Amino acid sequence: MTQQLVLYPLLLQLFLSIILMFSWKRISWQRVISILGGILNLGVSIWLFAYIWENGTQTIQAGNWEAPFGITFVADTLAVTLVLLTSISGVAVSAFSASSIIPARLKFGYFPIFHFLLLGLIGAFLTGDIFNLYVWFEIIIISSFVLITLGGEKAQLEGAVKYFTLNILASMIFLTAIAVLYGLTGSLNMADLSIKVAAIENRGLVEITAILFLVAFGIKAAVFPLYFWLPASYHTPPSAVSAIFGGLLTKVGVYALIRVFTLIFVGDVFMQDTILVMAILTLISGGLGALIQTNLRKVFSYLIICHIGYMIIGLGMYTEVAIAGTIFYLIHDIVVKTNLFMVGGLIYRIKGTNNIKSLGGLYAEYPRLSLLIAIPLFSLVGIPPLSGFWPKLSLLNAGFNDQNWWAMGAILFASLITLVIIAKVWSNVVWKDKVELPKRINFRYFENLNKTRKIQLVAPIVFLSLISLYIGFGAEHVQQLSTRVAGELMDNQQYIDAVFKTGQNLKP
Amino acid sequence: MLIAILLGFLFSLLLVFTGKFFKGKPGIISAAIPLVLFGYFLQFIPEISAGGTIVHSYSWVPSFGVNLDFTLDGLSLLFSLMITGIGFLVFVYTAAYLKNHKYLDRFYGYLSMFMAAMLGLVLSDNLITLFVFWELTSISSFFLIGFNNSNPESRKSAITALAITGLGGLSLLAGALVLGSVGGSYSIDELMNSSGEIAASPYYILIAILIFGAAFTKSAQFPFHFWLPGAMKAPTPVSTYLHSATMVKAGIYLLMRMTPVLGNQEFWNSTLIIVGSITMVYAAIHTLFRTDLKGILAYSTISALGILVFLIGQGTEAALLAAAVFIVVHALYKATLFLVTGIIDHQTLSRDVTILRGLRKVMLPVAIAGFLAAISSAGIPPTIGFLGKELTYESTLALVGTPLLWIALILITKILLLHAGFVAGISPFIGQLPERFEKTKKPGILLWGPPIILSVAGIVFGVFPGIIEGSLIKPVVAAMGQDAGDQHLQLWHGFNTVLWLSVATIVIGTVLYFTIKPSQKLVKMVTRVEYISPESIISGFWSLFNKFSSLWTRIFQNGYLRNYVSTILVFLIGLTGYVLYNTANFSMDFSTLSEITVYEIVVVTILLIAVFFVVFTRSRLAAVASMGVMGLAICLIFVFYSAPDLAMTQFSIDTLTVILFVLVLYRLPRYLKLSDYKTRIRDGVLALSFGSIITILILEVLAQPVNMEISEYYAQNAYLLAHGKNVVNVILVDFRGSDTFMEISVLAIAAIGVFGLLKLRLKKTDQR
Amino acid sequence: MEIVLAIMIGILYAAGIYMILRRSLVKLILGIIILGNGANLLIFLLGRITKGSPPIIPGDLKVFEAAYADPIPQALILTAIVISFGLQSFAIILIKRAYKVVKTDDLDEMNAIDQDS
Amino acid sequence: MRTIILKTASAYLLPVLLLFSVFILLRGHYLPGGGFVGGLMASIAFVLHAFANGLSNTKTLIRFHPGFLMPVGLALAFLSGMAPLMFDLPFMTGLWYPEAIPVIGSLGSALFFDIGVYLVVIGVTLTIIFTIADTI
Repeated sequence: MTQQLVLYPLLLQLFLSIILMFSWKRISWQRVISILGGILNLGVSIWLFAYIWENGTQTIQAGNWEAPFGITFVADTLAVTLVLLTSISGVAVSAFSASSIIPARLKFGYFPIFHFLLLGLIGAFLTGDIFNLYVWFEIIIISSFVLITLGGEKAQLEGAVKYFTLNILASMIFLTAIAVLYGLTGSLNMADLSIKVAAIENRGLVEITAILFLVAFGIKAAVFPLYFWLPASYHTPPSAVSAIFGGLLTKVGVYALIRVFTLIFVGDVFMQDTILVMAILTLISGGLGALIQTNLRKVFSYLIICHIGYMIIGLGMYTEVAIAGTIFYLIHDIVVKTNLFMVGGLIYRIKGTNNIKSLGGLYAEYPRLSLLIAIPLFSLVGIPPLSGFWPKLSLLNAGFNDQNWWAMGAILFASLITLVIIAKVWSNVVWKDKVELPKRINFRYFENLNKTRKIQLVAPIVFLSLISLYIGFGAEHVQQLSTRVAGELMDNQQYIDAVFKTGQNLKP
Repeated sequence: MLIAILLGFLFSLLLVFTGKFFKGKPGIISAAIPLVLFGYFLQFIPEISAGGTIVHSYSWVPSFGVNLDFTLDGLSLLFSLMITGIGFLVFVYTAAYLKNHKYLDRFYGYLSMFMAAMLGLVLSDNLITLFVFWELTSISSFFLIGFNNSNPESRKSAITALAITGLGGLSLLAGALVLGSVGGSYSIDELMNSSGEIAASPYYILIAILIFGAAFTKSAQFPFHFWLPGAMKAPTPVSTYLHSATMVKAGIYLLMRMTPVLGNQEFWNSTLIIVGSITMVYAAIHTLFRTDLKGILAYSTISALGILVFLIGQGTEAALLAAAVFIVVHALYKATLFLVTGIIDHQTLSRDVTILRGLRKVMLPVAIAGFLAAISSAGIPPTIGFLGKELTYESTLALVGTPLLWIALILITKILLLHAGFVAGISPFIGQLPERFEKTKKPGILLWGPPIILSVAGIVFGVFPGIIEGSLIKPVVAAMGQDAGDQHLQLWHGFNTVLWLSVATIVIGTVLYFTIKPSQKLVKMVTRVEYISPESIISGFWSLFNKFSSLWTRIFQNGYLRNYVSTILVFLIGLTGYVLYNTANFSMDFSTLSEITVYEIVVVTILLIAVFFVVFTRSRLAAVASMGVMGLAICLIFVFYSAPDLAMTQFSIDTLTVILFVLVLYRLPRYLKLSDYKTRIRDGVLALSFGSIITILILEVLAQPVNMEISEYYAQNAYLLAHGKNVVNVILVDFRGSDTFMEISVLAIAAIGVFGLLKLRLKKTDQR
Repeated sequence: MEIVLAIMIGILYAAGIYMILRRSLVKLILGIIILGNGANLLIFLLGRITKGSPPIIPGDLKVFEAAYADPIPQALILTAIVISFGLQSFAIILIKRAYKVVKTDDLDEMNAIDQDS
Repeated sequence: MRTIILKTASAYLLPVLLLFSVFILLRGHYLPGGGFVGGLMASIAFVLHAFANGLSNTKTLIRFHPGFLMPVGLALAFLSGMAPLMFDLPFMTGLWYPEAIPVIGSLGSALFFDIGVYLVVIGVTLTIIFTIADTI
């Protein structure tokens, strides 16, 4: 029974997607199902997380075929943490979508696809099989294609073409990499691969395979110089969609990089150096990009890239402290970035634009809302003791232990530039006097919404802000979690043991 | 003690929800908080002056070694009393100053948040905790400078201040981390014990530079000083509290705190002396060229901070004593002058010293406060300012090396500061009251009370230095690891060099005051050389940096999809090529390869021809048809190599794809020959190198041994356990059923997407 | 034969990439399809190929007695083919829509959004 | 293209092809075939019918929107995957009816899963093609 628990979040999302497809045209049902399902899913995820926290890594073999023959699902601490975060962001965005997505989009399958996307994310985090991971990735990208194009406006389509092409390219490279790996080892189970890849003598070949994975996941994670699709597309769909994209989609890439480079391709100095250089350039390049944007959501998009650097840099340094920093940052970033794009959406709903030059006056009109917005904004900067600060401490420490001045410099540079950017955003959006804009006809301004809709827009932001406050002030708990995850990742034998010790009971 | 610190934060949080109540009259109630805290800290004086320290420790994030360890010793006590004492007066003053401001509640919120942060800063024994509070002071300062948020100048200054202090904050963070790693702890108390090891470590210079970076930016040292005059855009209570009495002293506090850990080293001392002296002279000269009262005060504050840095740099017992006294001196007179300026501004709506005259007639108490502060600033006995100045000269005279130079510099600074103090504190009140100010309303007691209290304190402490000597000043020196036991604060030291220097200062300064009057002409003079000021240089650098950012971003994010693809491929090819080049060891075992038959060659040829057509044909229809042929050829390959299921699927999917294409394509335009010859060659080379890498990779992998363990398990158990004979199908629906499940989900999602893309048309009339 | 196939796959990859690098949307999709086929054949080839012995347990046997082709790559390819079919059909419709809205087949004209807006 | 011959032929062809597709589906566990190919065959049969008789005729023939098959198929697959959970077995574990059944062979949850695949594939293909044909 408890072993089954591993798959519950996944099965629940699948169930929700199917139910939502059945209620195709009944959008008010869909809203209710999505939010209630999201809450239920959050409960299940907490349950799973608590269980894993108590009992350590659990695995389940789908189809009851013992590893490495069937598809293994592995719930280690990293995976369940990310599942939990997905559920948190998921439920917030569900509620946000219920109010902010226009009925026309809802009538064309927004909610089913949204839950398919969550399904894909959860599956990707839980799976212990590399080809299965590919399949989950495909679920994620096809759902994201649909969400990004739904509505078919010009900007959306232009962005979608780039998003589509580069993501497909990544998938092809991923598939190629899997093929090579299978050709070398005859296996697809990641724990099994870990053992078999370590035994391969031709290290050059292993390195090339690792590069293929690096590029495939690097595109998804939006690392320099592979991130182009992101600034081209993230600001085009509705904010709720950007929120889930910004919060989780790139993180799947980061997750995959972490998983593959801590489990399968371990201890390759060349690869680590490459990752490190990419991370440093990502920090710089994202920061530079964000500095010059004038569209709020584009600023946030570039900040996503910039901050991906923090996570990758820890992976590049590859010490326990560094990985702990990466994990902490990952946890913080998922919550804050989701929130940030919802904030962008809320501002859009209030003003009818996201152009920084036309925004302003928020402070005078909505003082408490401004304060609320301050939480994600300044958490993002990492003003201590808000959530973004702590992981930087780990990363800087790790950088110093490695005597890696470049890494330290890049981390500090990115922090400073984020600070300046957020100060600018704050000054322009919140402080500046209101800019009189022509009223848009047929636009549902925030002030004209009824109370339920308003709550649906604001409550998710409050919810996620509270969580990021918790991450900041309860940093001890999160740090313990991150350290534990880092410990598990650095010692991949634990993962391997967990995969192979279970599933002893063969088919009846 | 935790509660004492949190009180301010809790109050500002409370204000978010009960703000309405504190707008208007009841606002003054909030002043109770600093008053209570002031009382709380006063009670520690006996214990501290007896040489004790009070330590409170709370666990927070032990995993990082970050704890809320608070230590109250002489140094932190002095600062705490200043923070809460001046805080109280500023809170009271604010109640009148911003009486009808619609955001008074927010102002109190930020102010009490700042106070709490500042208290946390000076009480923290843990470097990281100190950093946390340090950043909080920067942020509160950001909100306070930008408080007049409609004013673009105000917003700009807030950002500049945040950027500069943020830079310093990061420097502090890095410094704290390195120091923590080298010294083995973040606890300042423990670090003091290992100061020898730290000084001997190769990172000493780095640590010192990083700490300097923090202190110099926060305490507005040259060349980072320019944010402070900008910060004067904040309402005057803020300038009083943050930008003269407390926050800018955080850098000074840090240097003093670090003196027992890092001090007494050549690098430490000389850097501080040099930077401090440059700052004090540079800023003092600048005061001559201002006509705005707050501008004058801002530069004189910078200059005073320079003096403090200069004194800390000297590092001797006498110098530290002088610094401790001067902190008190400066806090008292400068806060007074700012408050006075605020009153003038508030009542007359002007801060221009060239037109303010004779105000004593309308605001006598204010004039008294201004006068007392000015003479304290000038160091005229019997003010405490005199004590401070005497001590400064005394310690500077004792400097080894070239004392003459330093004496000259400090003398010039003091003279110019005297001038500035007179201009700010005396000149608005003397002379003939201009007509336009005759109707000026008298300020209320809430306004003039605080400056009077502060300025009178300056005289009282000057006459009876014993009040503060043992209780406040000496414990400060003790906290810095020096013993100032035999030094005594007194007005009369006898006829010595120091006295003559004092006399010279007062005489020359007074003469200067009567000869040089602030005027627009002087202001113009300095604007002419503004382009070489650090501010212009840094802002020039900043705009250059912005241009670079645009350039960089435009190069990479240029909007052309094919460039994105090319970049990714070049990256991939570069990396793999590099590895292949380094590790290439071709070994192909030809015996395991299968033979080549005619059929296969025919199929492969057909496939390649089809591909050739797809790539080079000018007709879309031909391309699609060739596509179909290619699919069929692949289908045949699957048939040849024992994959009937694949062949069937490939065939059906190929058919469907062609149908789709035909349905869609005939609405699309003709191909255009869009790229030029060169581009095509370049792309061709790129594509071919990628293709070759793939081929080489395949050949290398094929040369590796095969591992069939898993497929053998499938083959063995497909029928026995999974009841099927078509192993591929058994894998699909059973062994790897989850894959298949997700794959049909992908299909379903794609279908929904297609449906939405084609049917959903957002109209202009749709609700957005 | 493997060498011939390896070269052929290399050519498929190259052709796919070359097509993606063109400016036309239609060519882009064709390129993706070619690339997908290349990847499928790559899996197939790297799973080692065997002639004339499909992985189907003959009529009355319960386990294989003779050689058989590795079934795993085949299953993977099947999954991959179907997934690419889903993606391709979506892509084909996407270009149709994009053409209708943006009114061009030229990718270079679809760069308004990367600039500031 | 829409000749009388094709029309009449397709009228007969449709049930035959559908029957064949079901056959392909069912034999999948033993011989080449299965839910995918079966589903694709069935869709091609409908597409052929649409070519011959016009889209609207085919639509009236099917009566409901083909898209409806997608959730139905997914639900079927989901149920067959969830069934083992009742016996405390992991998701997707094959459950088998002990007796063999003629034509199909052993009856098990995998078969229902395959039927789910079959339905989804038909639903997807027809939705795509019909929608395109609709909007052109």
